[in-house]
Amino acid sequence: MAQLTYLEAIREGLRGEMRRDPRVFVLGEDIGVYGGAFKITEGFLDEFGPWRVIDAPLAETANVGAGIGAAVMGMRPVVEMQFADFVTDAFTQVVNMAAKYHWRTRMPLPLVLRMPYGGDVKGGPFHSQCMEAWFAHTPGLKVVAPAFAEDAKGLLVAAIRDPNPVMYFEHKHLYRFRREEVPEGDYATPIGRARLVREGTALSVISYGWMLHKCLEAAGLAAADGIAPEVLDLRTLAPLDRDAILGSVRKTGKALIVHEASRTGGIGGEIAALIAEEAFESLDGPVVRLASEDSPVPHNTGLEAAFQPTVAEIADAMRRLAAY
Amino acid sequence: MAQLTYLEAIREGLRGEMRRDPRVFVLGEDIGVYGGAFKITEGFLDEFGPWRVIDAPLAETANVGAGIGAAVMGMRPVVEMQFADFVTDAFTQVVNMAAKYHWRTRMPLPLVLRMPYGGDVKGGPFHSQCMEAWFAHTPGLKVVAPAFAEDAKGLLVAAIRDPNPVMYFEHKHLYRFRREEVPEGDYATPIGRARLVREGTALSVISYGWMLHKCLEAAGLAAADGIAPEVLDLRTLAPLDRDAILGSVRKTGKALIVHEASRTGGIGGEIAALIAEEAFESLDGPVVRLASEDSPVPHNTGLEAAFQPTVAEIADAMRRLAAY
Amino acid sequence: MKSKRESPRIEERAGRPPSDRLLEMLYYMRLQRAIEDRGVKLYYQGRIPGAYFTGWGHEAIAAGATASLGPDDLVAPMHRDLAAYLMRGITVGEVFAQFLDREGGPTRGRDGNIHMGDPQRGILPFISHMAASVPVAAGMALACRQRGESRVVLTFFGDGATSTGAWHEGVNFAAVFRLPVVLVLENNQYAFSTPLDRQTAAQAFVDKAVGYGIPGVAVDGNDVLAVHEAAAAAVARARDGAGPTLIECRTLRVRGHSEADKFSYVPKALLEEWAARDPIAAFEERLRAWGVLGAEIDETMQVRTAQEVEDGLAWAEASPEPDPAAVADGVYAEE
Amino acid sequence: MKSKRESPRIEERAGRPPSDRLLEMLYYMRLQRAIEDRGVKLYYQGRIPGAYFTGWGHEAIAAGATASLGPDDLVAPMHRDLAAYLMRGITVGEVFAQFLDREGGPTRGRDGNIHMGDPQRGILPFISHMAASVPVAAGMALACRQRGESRVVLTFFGDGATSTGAWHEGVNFAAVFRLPVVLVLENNQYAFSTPLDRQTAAQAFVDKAVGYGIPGVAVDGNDVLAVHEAAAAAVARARDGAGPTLIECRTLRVRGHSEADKFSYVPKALLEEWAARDPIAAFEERLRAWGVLGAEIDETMQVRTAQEVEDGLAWAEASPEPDPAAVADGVYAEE
Ligand SMILES: Cc1ncc(C[n+]2csc(CCOP(=O)(O)OP(=O)(O)O)c2C)c(N)n1
Ligand SMILES: Cc1ncc(C[n+]2csc(CCOP(=O)(O)OP(=O)(O)O)c2C)c(N)n1
Ligand SMILES: [Mg+2]
Ligand SMILES: [Mg+2]
Repeated sequence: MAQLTYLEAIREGLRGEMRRDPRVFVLGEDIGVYGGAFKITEGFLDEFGPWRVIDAPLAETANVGAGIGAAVMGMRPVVEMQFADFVTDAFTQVVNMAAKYHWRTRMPLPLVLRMPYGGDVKGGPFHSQCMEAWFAHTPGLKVVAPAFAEDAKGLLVAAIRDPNPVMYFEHKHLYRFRREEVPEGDYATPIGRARLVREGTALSVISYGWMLHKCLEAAGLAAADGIAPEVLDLRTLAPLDRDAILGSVRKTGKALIVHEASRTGGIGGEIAALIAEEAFESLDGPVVRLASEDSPVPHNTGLEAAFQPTVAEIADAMRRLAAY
Repeated sequence: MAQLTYLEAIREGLRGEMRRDPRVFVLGEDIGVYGGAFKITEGFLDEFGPWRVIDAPLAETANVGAGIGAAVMGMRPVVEMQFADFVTDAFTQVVNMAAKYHWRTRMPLPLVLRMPYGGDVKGGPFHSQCMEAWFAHTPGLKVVAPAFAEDAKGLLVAAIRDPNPVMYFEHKHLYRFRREEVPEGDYATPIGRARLVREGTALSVISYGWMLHKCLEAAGLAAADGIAPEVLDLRTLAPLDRDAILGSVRKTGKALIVHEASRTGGIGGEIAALIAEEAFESLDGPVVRLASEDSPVPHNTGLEAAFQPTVAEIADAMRRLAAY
Repeated sequence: MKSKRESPRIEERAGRPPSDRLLEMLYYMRLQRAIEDRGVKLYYQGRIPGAYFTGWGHEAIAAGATASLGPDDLVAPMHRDLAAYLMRGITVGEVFAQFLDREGGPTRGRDGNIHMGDPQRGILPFISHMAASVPVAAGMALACRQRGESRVVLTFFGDGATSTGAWHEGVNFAAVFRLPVVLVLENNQYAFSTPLDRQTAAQAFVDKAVGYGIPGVAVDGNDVLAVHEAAAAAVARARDGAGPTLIECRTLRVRGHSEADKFSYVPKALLEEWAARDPIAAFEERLRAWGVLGAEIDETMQVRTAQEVEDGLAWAEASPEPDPAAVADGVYAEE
Repeated sequence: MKSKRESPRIEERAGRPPSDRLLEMLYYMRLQRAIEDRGVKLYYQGRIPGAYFTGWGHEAIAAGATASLGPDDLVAPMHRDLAAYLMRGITVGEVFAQFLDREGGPTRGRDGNIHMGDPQRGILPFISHMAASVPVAAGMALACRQRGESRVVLTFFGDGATSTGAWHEGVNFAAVFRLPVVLVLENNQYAFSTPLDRQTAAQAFVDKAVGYGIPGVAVDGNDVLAVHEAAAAAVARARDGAGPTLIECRTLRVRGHSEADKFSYVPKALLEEWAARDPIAAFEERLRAWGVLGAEIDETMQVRTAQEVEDGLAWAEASPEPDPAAVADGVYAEE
């Protein structure tokens, strides 16, 4: 076990796959000489050379399209969006070219898009967005969003080995959040499986990414009041781990869903709908969602704090739902 | 009252606004000389001239961006996507430039995007998509999707007069579906208000667009078995008419949500979540969703029929839920 | 539009391609025409679901350019290039099965008309979004470059497609990395109903090449040998590592955009001018003059073409409808 | 990169702009520099949240081009053009309030750093997605054209931005409709860490103009009068209905992409070469030589500039933080 940050875990997973498999390469803006806006690929250019670490033009459609073309030819490209927000410039390539490729041809399309996303980096409306729900509503794409360094490495490895296009959402706030135990060497975290992070009986708290950590903190506060929340880290958003979600809710009878993306139309709706349809008979209370406001992400620190669910709000929701 | 098709109602609403307000103009591919791929703007070029009926290059980012720029200057552009599917080429302009404009500037952005969407036109995966959920998850956009000719006209008029960007989803299958009564002259259907199409007590059926008509047909079948479904036409998908949805479900205690978009991540999730959170105490049964498969839209007629919810499936779901 | 450099007329040309290559090009031009004519009949019989597009008059571009490729090269064609699909191994039966939405088509009824391809045969299936194949073609070439393979990617697009951001980004990417891509513009003077002056204010599309730092050449798109010569040079250049070339092939779309389009917006005189310049008839005449297309060879080829069409259609009709129970299958590849 | 047509050096020029215009340009160049220098201090004091960008060395482009506009004209600037915002009416106080995320900034703390603007003062606020303003600028010009107003839209973008589809589609749209748009490329030789050879294989960006059928001119971006002359000609041309012009202004980004960037990837020699060509110092020297910038005027201007910066900062510091309770407000305009 090594003590790594989430960022270092991503780097280690990526470098490990590039060493293991010559078909794996990275392409993106400022990822070579500069080592990436967040320095994830620092040192890669020297180790792997300019044809496996490709400094690309400022052109997301070209860069994603080129990744798709290389994947068509059997390579295993990892294309970096400098910020997830810029994927909107490549939307056709992602949702129409890549997502529908296997369905039309029955051939694999092993493409990974690295999506640095989320707030609390004073990025404002164009450098903080959480748009995972767009892609979870696009059949043919897989969507992962690790919360822990161990999964950040394991899910990236799994994404690279997956024969389908995978949207890998890496949370910028978690990059240097803290050091965690990360297994050495070569392992993959299975895509499509949630992780039970905290066992409990009072209610099921379902989250992912940065908010998962807020949920754990809130669970600690609730526990102090004698409430035992169960906390589930989804890890994968498409396909959802239906069994884990339903299993937990059938056990606790209550569900609190928390995400950073704006509330309306977010993944939380899909999860709540799943519960309301498949676990209805086990429900002892309303399915509650906490999410960010239905607005763009504000730049001002005070506004952004008000924009997102806080630990206190999450803890209150736990108390209210437990008491229901 | 005139007897018009849905297509004629759109044309009448658009022409009426262009006659009423010189700031209103249309821009898109093949909409002038040709009158539009679906002939909605037939005759407009002769009546309004080339600076109000603009045959544009094959360039959705340019066309939507130009619409935004004109709206910034106080014009009221209506930009046509030849098929809604092609909006992915303009995604940045829609979700980042247009959607966030008022929030950043406090100035209006009166832009309408006409989105011919949906299946049953043998269009296959790139000419049949239902992507309304992407935009309903984008704060700053309004999303409407009329099912009836009267609303097709009234909602287009309302969208043109609205100071915000409005995604106007017009269903291709409904264009020539049938003739309906459409009020003459100048009226607007309020954005954000659902329409109770059929009163009932057994369950609330919530739908929109083409599927709404399938739901009405299915309700007829269910009624023959003595079941009285209530059918709600959402008409607007963002903002949702929470009161109408919750009011109906609180009355009937049961909800069936039907849409043509793929199930996972669709608007149905948001509606089910709303119900499971706000109407939980009134629920006498699971919140059921019927939607298309989680796959691209197939071209083959038999495959597409299997892809979408059928009237029989909807009627069965009504019976099962009523009997629950 | 005035062309930057008209390619020399055939008579002035020293050498010319070997006879078998000449006949191969003619054969595929005729085969595209024969399949599409049959397709039009089927369409008007209501047997082809959805829209039906032909490359009527564009056969010289597809055949002339594709004939310049080697066995391991790759293509990313569009919707007027049936000959390109055929020359790279799609069978006539598969084409009709695709038209008829049958299981035997390359997309097995999932997608329609000419939205097909087969990566295993080196043919990228295009999507409807115009020019979306261009950056993907660049990526295919990138993979060849990364692996040190000397393969070339030939891609086709229309005049309207040049207005898209995808086209610009894809061409620029290929140019920046000097990738082995050959860019064939099928300038048929219309994008659906939209004339050239609504796509560009440039004197000629070929003028765009300089802005990407690549060579550009304009040729008569109805002269299969002019197209072939330009493509062969571009392919050689790409294979040498010198990067992409833009080839503007000028023609006219002498039918509707799709068979549903009555194209009354195209001036009669323009239609007559180009109808008189049918690429197949012109090539046949030339081959006869050269003694390459003797009566017997001609006869045999025509019989074969007709037979292929009938056999292919029969094969397609025998192909089953896709199984509705399998509608949700194949969205994801299994590990 | 060799330029297509270097603009004539000032000495050779017959006339020159009137002295008050010359001093106005100098004033705004100095004001941009003074604000940004103060901003850098604030940034290193940790008082500016998020990223901080400067237009250090780009002042001649913003000031020279913007000075060519009339009162009713419009601008769509980017992130190195502070002088353009100032010349079109954004106050120094508003700029600092924007930097400090205060309610008094044009985005009232919603967006940060130079992501600002004010449509009521004819300034389009840019979004982060590079070149997304270009098609919007075309649309603003379209509205002017539709209403028969003789207004011109001036838009700025970087060398990296030219690689985007948005840039291509926007420039092409403006060219096709001959819209009154002036396209100013700030070629500062880098896009973040990415050098020019990764953005284009063209000899010069100005070569792209011909592909859109518009004139292109390349000028020394550190020579404010060269920029101004080219922009004035392009504005006049646009106002006459002759359509857009591409102006490539060549400079170097002599600081980091943002203040967080140590830009070790830029060769020292290149930095020194351009540091020696500071646009403000060069302009001052010239104006002194012409006797336009006497000691007294100079002194007064410097005092005024310094005062404006201190007053503006004080105003911004007095501006309240946005009210967190209002976080969800203003997403939609009310009917
Ligand atoms: C991005 C996009 N927008 C609109 C369309 C609708 N459409 C299909 S073909 C076509 C015209 C294409 O013209 P061109 O590129 O010149 O090819 P041609 O059909 O003339 O061969 C249009 C507008 C599309 N397919 N893709
Ligand atoms: C579409 C898009 N992709 C990536 C980025 C991240 N990014 C911000 S500025 C920048 C470099 C811009 O370079 P250039 O256009 O030359 O302008 P400069 O900063 O050099 O003035 C990049 C890559 C972005 N803002 N937009
Ligand atoms: Mg064309
Ligand atoms: Mg630059």
